[in-house]
Amino acid sequence: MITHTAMEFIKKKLCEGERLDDRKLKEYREIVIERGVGENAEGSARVKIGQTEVIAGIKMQVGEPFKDTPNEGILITSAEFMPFSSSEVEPGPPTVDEIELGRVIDRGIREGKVIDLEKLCIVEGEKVWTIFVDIYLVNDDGNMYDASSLAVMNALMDVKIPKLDENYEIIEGEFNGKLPIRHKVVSLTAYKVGNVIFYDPNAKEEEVVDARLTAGIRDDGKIVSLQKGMEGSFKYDEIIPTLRELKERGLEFIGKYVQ
Amino acid sequence: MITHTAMEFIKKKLCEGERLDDRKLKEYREIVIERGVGENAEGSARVKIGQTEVIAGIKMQVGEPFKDTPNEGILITSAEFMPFSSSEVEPGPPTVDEIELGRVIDRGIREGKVIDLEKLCIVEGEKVWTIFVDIYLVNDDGNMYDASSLAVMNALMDVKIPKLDENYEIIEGEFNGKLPIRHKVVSLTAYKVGNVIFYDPNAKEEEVVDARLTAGIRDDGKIVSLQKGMEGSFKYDEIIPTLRELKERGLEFIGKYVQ
Amino acid sequence: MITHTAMEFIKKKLCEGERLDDRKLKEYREIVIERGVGENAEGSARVKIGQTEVIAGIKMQVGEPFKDTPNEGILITSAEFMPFSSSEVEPGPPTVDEIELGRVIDRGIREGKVIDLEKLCIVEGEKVWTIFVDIYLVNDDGNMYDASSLAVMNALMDVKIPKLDENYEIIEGEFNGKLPIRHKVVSLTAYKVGNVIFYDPNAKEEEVVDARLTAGIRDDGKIVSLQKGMEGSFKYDEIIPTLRELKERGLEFIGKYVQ
Amino acid sequence: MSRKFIRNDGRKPEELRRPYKIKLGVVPRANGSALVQSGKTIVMAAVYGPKKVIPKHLEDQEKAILRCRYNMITFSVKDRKKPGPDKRSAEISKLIENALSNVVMLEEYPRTAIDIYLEVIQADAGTRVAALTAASLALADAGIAMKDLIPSTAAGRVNGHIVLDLNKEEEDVEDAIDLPFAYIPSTKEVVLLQMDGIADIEEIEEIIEMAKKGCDKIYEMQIKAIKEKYGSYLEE
Amino acid sequence: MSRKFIRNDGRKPEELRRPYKIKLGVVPRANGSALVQSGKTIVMAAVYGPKKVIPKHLEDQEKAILRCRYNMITFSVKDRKKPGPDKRSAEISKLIENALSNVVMLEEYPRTAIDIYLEVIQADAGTRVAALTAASLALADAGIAMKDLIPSTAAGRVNGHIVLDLNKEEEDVEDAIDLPFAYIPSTKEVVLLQMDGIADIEEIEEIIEMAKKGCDKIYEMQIKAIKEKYGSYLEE
Amino acid sequence: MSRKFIRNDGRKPEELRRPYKIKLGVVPRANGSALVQSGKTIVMAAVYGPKKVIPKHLEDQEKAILRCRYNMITFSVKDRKKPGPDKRSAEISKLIENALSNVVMLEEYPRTAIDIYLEVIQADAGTRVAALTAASLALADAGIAMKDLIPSTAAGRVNGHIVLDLNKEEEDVEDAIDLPFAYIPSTKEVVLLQMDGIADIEEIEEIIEMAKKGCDKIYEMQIKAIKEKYGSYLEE
Repeated sequence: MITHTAMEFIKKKLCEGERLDDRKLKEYREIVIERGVGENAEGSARVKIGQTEVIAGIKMQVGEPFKDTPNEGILITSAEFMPFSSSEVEPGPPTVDEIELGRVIDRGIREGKVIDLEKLCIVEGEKVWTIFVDIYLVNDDGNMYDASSLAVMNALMDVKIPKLDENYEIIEGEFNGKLPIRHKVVSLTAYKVGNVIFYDPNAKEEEVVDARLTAGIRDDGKIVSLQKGMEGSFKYDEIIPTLRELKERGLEFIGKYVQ
Repeated sequence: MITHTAMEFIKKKLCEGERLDDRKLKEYREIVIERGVGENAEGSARVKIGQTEVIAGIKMQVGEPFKDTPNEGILITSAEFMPFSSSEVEPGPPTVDEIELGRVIDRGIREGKVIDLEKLCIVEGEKVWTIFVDIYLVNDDGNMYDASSLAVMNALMDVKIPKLDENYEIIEGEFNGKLPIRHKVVSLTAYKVGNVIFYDPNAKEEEVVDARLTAGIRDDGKIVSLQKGMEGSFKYDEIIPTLRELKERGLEFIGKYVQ
Repeated sequence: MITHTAMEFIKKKLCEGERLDDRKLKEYREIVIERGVGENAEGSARVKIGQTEVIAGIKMQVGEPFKDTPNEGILITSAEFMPFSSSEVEPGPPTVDEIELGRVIDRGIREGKVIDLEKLCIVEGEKVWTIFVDIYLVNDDGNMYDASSLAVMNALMDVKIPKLDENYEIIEGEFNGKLPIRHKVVSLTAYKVGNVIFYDPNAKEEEVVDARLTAGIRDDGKIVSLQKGMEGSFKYDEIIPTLRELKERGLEFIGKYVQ
Repeated sequence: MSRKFIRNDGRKPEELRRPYKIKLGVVPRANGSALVQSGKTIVMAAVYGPKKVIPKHLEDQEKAILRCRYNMITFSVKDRKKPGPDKRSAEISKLIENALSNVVMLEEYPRTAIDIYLEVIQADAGTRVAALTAASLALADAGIAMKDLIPSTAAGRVNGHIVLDLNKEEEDVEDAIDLPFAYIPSTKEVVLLQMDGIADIEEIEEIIEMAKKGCDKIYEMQIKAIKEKYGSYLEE
Repeated sequence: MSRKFIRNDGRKPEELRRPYKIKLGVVPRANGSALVQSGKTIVMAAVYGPKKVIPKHLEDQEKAILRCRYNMITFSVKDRKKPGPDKRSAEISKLIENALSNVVMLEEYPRTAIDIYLEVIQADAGTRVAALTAASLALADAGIAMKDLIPSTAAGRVNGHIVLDLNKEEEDVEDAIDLPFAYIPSTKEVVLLQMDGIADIEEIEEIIEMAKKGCDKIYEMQIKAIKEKYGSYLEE
Repeated sequence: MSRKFIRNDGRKPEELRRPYKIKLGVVPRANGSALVQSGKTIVMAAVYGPKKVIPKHLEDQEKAILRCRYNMITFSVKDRKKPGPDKRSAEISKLIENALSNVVMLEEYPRTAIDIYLEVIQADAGTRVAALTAASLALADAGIAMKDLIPSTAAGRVNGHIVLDLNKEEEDVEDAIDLPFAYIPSTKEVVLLQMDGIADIEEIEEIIEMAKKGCDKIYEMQIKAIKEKYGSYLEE
């Protein structure tokens, strides 16, 4: 939490196109990606954007399919803010902010048909792979949506599928190839304060943001999910230009950070 | 919530045999019954008594029987006060008032052997129908017990049993007759304030009530459940005369409102 | 809860080697053991140490084994402080104090290999006995750990295993022998206040205790579990002498109270 | 209906179960406590209070708040009861609380809470009536001002016979009626009344009468237990 | 894309479902309430407040706190919904709360709470947009000061056609796009925007335009409903 | 017992795992933080406080309240851990809290709370001792007044050999003994002591000695880490 005066100052600066750390409005902080950060996960990745740190891990289990999709694997995405990620977080059941983050990232992956879930069917109607995607916010210095999206996409690409024995039990230490990734998707976010649209706020800047617009961008340039978040609004005429920018940035990020 | 003075006034009036809306002590407000109010329910009904509104819906699912009744369907009744039904309700897990309402209505249906549960066995010991009876209090203007009972009985009579395919999955839009209703039961309630016994209080009158006595009355004149509710008491000698009145009223209501 | 002055007084007395009830520092109050106190449990026992009362009950159910131990029965131990056991207890989900008690007693039984769990396999990989050990603190006058341990060990020895029919359902009132008890274990506790180590505090003495050390002692003189509890500490050099004392006392108690 | 009918446990129709026992002071830490055993049903009750209300906003300026919690221990029943509250125990807790609020002189203890905890140690039918019987004794044992004690028992119909204080085997008979009942002897106020089963009003009349007589016997035992512990306590 | 395309329920692409109904005052106990029906989707909204904040530490000295709770009743959907909140309803509640906070003049009611409860009675797609439409009406019906009403609906793509206000059958079509949308007519501020499905930006542009036109129609109906009940209310 | 015994990962009996790493300041938002890695076990600790106590009634007029929360992330273990607290993590949280309360000078911070969050990032046995080791470092990093640091590790017996700092494979060996241990070097107070497995007292004596020596090594690393970051901090 910062003081009211500090907030007014940051807001004024942003509205004048200036930032605390002298970045340009549309400039990201340094992004560092590291895969394979969890020995016991099937796949994992750490993403740092400036001092914001997110880790994502993928666990795979053999489970039963849903009745209406008997030949498809199951994707379950959750997000948790580690209680030390900022002074505002308390341990406890998922808050609506954690739920929203998990659901927005999930929609990008799911709607963008990132994973060929049919290839994760083991025995039709009986056994399929369940993919647990777990996102942890380790240190919150703003823009956790973009960091989470990059972490999840990298963790998915890091996955080695466990080998199964004849009873469909996992054989420790043996693997059976990678996840059937059909598309890469990143969800990127535009932030609005006053009349200014900018990217990648740090924690202090995020406190003065009115609204955010997150779009899932697929490697073929399609938009696969949208979410206007936070209390404020975007003007009707701002939506499409913002999406064009997000798309361009998304394709750039896929090229740079999801290989 | 009403003021202490208002409560005293209402109580005094009732003890003198008079009511806020000029009804007689044993007179009900207008009762309106409507069936088929939920397209996605197997059966449903809305009951209004004055401004009190209750909706009840029945969902049927194929499930496993209890071990001790392998050839019987299962009945599960719950009641929820919609959080807008009055200013006293808060969203959250079921309160004891919701639990008591659900359990009292359930006992009337269950003990009165309203449904022939054996006819809801599909494969003995393996598959039976589970009947979920859900009661929602929409607007609380008093006497929710009677409204709920009428709503549930009407919803049960509205049920069309879904048809099953050879894998015991429900076939959308095809039906297989009505529920095997053996008896009609209504649970009606006598209210006591001071030395006066009366019926169908509105919300304001209900605030001054000392005790209620709810009886499940079956179409053959049998009493199938009893519940003395609220903090106060009935005199020992009042019980049987009150039951006689409730029975008479119950048979009248079955004739009028449960057809 | 007692006053600060009273606490200082009790502490001073203990540090001088004296106790409220004139016992010696290492002397227990009277211990009374009673088995078979729960008609509907497979085994049960009541233990009183002075005014501290604990009851333990064993329920057995047919369940599925864990995947990694397909031919072993399952042991589940829980402890609950009855809400009337002291003025500090509130009804609600298990507190950390209840959890710790349950887990410490469980470790003594489990690590001491008290029960031959392989003999509780019914059909390998499919059906095994699940043993629920439930500990209830009825009246808390101190030293609940020792009382709980004695109650559980006695309850286990009281068990009559239910007979099963051909469908692996329990036949009421018929039995199939006792639990396969390989060893007897009691968990006993040394308490420390200031520089004094003593045993079996009553509730008032327990309020001034700094730390406790509980050891599971097996009938062959082995130590099978340790737990330093409470905020304070034991000196490094006190540990082994204390364990020797606990072992001696444990073997004595097994002889006297677990037959 | 013949009074010669002998029940599964050898009782006459109008007899309470054997043993029917009352014990006071069974939980030394509590302000008051009691145990009631009826046949194989055993319930303990204990009282804490009057005490400070936490959180404070629940305080009532004019009287004590009465809070009652009925619970069955896991091994009190044949099929292990999962720990923690369920809908049945929530309803029973409320019904017992309602009944007791008719006799406890709450206005004597403004801005306080009185907590009554009821633990079913062994269940063989009739646990709620045993709990209520034990509860008013525990309150008396705690020295809480009361207008009267509340005796409680059930009556019903088993195989066509009207009987008192059904055990589980009787309760499970096809077409049985079970009617838990409690009243305040000094005022004839009925403070607990429920019923399961299919009955004519005439039968209910008979059953209630039977239940009332049972309560009168229990009331005597309650008074005796209090007298034995406190001497002239109730006679002042 | 041909405008001649006829939809599964006989609608034209740019048509709202039939019936599209608005009703005020459907929950007499509440301070304000409204029902919105779009085809088979039915949502009720009701408002309590401005009222005291409990617990007090949630109070805001400068404005009212707005709390929104979206819920589906168990039999609103084909597969019985388990009672109680889930992640989806938590998210939707928050999105609707966010949208409404743009129009409710919260600073008029410092140190109070305004609670908005939304109950989905019947679900056939589009429940969140119906809920938001009903919510602003319920607030108006409660006499809460607002800058404007919020109309809300979805638009999308079904079998290659851009359409308004999808029903469930349309939403379930392979490759469908669904875009829930709400904006404030007087300021053109977009306060709800989500999308599922795979779209080009050009398609999104068309879909948003369609959604906006739908909102304009709904806005007229909202105004009419308020006028019918309150006469000159909105014209001052 | 031969000291020549070589362990599954090539260590000597009295060796800590490799790498054994300590890093301070790993959570920039926190007031203090530390990471401890022992072989494949990785734990992060971070501290917030001293800070206001909410709710206020938990406040202690005379000292700070210390609250500790140990948690394993879902993918820290082979079988995905269900999110949220369980009995094991509740017990460990309490044990670590107990241990720390011996060194944190709580009376320096009356009416405040100090929160310590421990997250197991990767688990390969010995997570509680790594967590405790990290916790006292995070407290020091936060500038909280302390009497001493607490080093913690486990020792035990594997295939008849007394060894330090067991990994999971060792812990899972039939008849293994595992003894988590922590003490305050300056006072020789044992503040964490548990044991699983079947042992003679003589063996326990040997194991505790081994654990103590391991703690002494860790203590040196703790001091070094603090010195590297804060220079003369500990020497004043």
